[in-house]
Amino acid sequence: MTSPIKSEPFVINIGPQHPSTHGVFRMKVTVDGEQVVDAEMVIGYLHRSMEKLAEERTYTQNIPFTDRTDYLSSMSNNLGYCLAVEKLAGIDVPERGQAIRVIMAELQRIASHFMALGAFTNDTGAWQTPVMWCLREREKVLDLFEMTSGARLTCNYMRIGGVAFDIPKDFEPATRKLIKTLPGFIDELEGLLSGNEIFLARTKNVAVIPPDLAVNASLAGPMLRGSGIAWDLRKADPYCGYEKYDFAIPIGYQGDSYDRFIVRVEELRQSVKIIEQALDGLPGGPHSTQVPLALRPPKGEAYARVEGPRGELGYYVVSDEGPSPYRFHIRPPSLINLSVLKEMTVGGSVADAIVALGSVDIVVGEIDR
Amino acid sequence: MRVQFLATDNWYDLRDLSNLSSAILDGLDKIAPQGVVYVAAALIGFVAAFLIFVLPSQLFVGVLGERKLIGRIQSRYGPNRVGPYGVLQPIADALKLLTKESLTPVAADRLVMYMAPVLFVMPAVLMWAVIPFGPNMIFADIPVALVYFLAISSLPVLASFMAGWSHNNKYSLFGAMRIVAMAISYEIPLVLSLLGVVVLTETLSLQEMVFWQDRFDIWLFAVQPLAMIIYFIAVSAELNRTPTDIAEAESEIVAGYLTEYSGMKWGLFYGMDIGYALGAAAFGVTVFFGGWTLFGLEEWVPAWMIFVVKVWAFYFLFIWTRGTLPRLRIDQLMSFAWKYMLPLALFNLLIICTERILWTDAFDGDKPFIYLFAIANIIFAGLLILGWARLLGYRPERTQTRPRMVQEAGGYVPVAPARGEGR
Amino acid sequence: MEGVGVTIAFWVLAALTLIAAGGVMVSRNLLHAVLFLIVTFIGIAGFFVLLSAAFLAMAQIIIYVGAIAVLILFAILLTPRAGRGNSETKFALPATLLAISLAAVFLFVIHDTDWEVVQEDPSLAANQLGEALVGTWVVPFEIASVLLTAALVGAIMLVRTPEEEAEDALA
Amino acid sequence: MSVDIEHFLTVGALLFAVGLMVALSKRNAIGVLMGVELMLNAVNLTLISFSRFSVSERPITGHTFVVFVLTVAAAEAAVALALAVSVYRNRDTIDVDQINLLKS
Repeated sequence: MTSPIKSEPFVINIGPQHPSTHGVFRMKVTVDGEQVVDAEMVIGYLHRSMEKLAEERTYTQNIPFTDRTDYLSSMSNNLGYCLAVEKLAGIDVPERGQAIRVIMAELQRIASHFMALGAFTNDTGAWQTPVMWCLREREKVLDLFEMTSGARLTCNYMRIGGVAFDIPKDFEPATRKLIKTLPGFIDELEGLLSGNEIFLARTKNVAVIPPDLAVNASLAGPMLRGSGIAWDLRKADPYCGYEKYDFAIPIGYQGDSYDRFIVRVEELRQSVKIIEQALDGLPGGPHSTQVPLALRPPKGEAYARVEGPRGELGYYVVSDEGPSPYRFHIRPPSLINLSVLKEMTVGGSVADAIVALGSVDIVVGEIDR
Repeated sequence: MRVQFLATDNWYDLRDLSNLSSAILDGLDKIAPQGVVYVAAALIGFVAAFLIFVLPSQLFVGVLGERKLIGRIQSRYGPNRVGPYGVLQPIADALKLLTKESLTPVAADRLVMYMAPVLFVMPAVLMWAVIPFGPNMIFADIPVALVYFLAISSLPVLASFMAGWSHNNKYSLFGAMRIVAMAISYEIPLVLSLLGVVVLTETLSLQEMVFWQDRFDIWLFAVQPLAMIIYFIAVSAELNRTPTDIAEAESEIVAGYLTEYSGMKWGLFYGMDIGYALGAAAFGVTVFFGGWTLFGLEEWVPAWMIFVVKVWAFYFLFIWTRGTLPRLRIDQLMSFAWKYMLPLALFNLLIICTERILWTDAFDGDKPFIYLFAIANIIFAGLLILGWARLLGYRPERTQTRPRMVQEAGGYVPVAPARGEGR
Repeated sequence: MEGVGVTIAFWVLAALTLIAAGGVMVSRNLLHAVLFLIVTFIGIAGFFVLLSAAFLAMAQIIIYVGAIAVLILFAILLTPRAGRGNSETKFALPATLLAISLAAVFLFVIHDTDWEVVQEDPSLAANQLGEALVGTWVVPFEIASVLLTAALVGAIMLVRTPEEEAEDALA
Repeated sequence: MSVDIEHFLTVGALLFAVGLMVALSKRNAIGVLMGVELMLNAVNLTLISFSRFSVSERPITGHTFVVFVLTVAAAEAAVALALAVSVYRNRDTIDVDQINLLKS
């Protein structure tokens, strides 16, 4: 005859100012004791209205915007935008330019995944040790970017029709040295974490996304592959000559945080393989075609998509024959991956909600644009 | 058998500081009025124990050593800006905390919030009364030293709860609830594991335990490895250090029960956390690692030096786990304490009692059989830990740690049924 | 029990305990009442040390301060809407009168009879207590453990939620 | 300057009186429980003072009784608080005056 437990659920603000929300992202969690009853996502703290600003600038001036939306993978964003404009204006990119673009995109994936793995282990409580190791390796990749494009984070390296400048002489030996040491470190990182009982206990069966939910919520990237769906744009819709390289797609078993972790670790190894093959077969010739500064593509629209570190990164550009795009839209993989946050966190504890958020690997700059 | 070999009466023999103190006290006794000697003895004891050993090791091992070692674990240098190799960093920290303003939220319960750090510091100092630093260098050799230590170590839990409760802030309420629930459930395995030690050494006084280990030339962690492991895990849960630092889990509930504290109030909590860790390390060394004895070396090297180095070595275990392990969830910690640690502690007690009876009746207490029991216990410990884990359905070989590789992009790839489902 | 130290200690502890007990009665906030209760428990533990029952003093701190006080704090946390005031019912006055008259009777009895007292300290050690518990008092000792288990099961049964009951009915 | 049994028994009696007052006059069920705990502690104190001062060949019995009182107090506190929580769940209050279902 005892009535149902009437303990008071109260709302906790895992708010914009919180050590593990990967940026200014707020999650209003209604909690009953230790269990999460309801989770509501509040975004927009980093909205800079990039898509509106892009309509006043010429096509080439928009490239720096793409660096600053997802500040952890600026090369992939540049690539996406340039592909969209090239499809719109019908410009084709020389062989060498495409190969350099592939190398840069894969290097960017390695750097971004290191950041993601480190931040995720921070959320499970391995305080700072794996993230420091990952960032140490990420620094080596950023040095390569600085060597070629002059900037570490927002590289602004790609241009419409190819890349801004050719790769310097000592880029190749530095990259080969990096490729030799990386697999050793990746095995060490995997040995430290994926066999660790406490890490397993904290991430196995946490925030499980069944395959049908993953497909219906149009997730992408490691989130989708974690649930066991073998979908990778580099294989499904190859661009920049990805069909020439042979690499495999890692997929998880049941779509929990642990699967997403091991998928990202395996993707690091595959990226190293791609870079190696791209470096070996690096063709000669020009690194980009000449494109008039005030490019006026014909009337029409184009959508190009790239397999970014967080998933399908799409650029939709509409032109009305003016110097600047009529409409400029970015498909943000982080925001769409985050749409399943409610299904992931409800039912678990507060600690699981943080781990779930970490496993999605969001970048708030991309969510709010 | 009181160890008298060190009580030479020339005061400069620093191997045992009690020569020096007894010389001073006898001199004082002749000239000073009747009660003064007690006060002087207490002061000398405090200066010797606290200022020479506890405060410096708290500052330099706890603050500086820990941050430098954790830095090394994370392939970076620890603090090296303040003073040569960062040696003055603890002093800089203390000054910073002293000068920082300690805020009090408007809706906070002012009295309780002010009392909590005081109540948190008091047991940290009281804890050092029963720890033997040398043969005669013990502040208060009371016959119930072990139970005294357990009583004192249950007080800071209340102080943390008061701190968490008085902030009137959601995160700190979470921290307070978590720390109380966990500390209570980890106190029972702690008491039971120490009970095994008491059964074997027939005494509650720590000094007697050190003499017992000296007499039988074996350290108690060899005779009771299971009790040692349970003690270490339970104590690291009491002090809420990783992997059980859920009370102030930075990534989940910001700083747990310390969220609203700033300035020296937070400094007291931070300093005394290290004090308790050192206290638990000192207690663990005295009970399990032979206190100040090192198989005869203590006749040449001063006993308290051996003890200090051992405490720092034990403290390194805390630093090591803090640097490498992630954090467990509160419900996993609870089930681990009740379903895993408690039964193992009871088994350990059962084994030790049978060995005790066997030892006194069948072998009438002579030395070599202790080594026999030690080997048997180590084997038992291994079997018990693995066997009990498998009993609770822990099948490590079932978890796939590598993803499946697919060459072509396509739809959902169903999971091949694994060979018999794990837990 | 002569000696300056013992006397000072006694009067300090007596003042501490009785003031804290008064605090439990008077304080307006239920949580402050619990904190005063904890100070009373520590005062009582101090008395035990004075009466050379050191083991029981430590047991008192572990059980009362470490467990029962925390139990009470948890009960307060689990009943948030039940008000944190420490107010009295309408029986406050009769209760006080009853308490005062009872105390008067006790005090008269204490100070009237001349107790047959032994002065020197019987110095009871923990192992004597252990032998007594499992020696002459072994039956009540076992019954106490049965009582504790019964209380444990009873407490759990009382606070089980309907979902847990339904869940167990299925299992 | 000596302390003998009357002093300890006086403190015990006063503590018992305060405990009784708290137990009888508090509105909140947890307040009543606190009063009961105070009374049990007063009894403990009296037992130990008799065990220390009394003339008997086995003074340890005082201690054993205190151990039993401790276990009973712990068990009683657990059950009383469980009762308070379950009453709270049904009546949303643990105010002793309002829990009067049996009254006519």
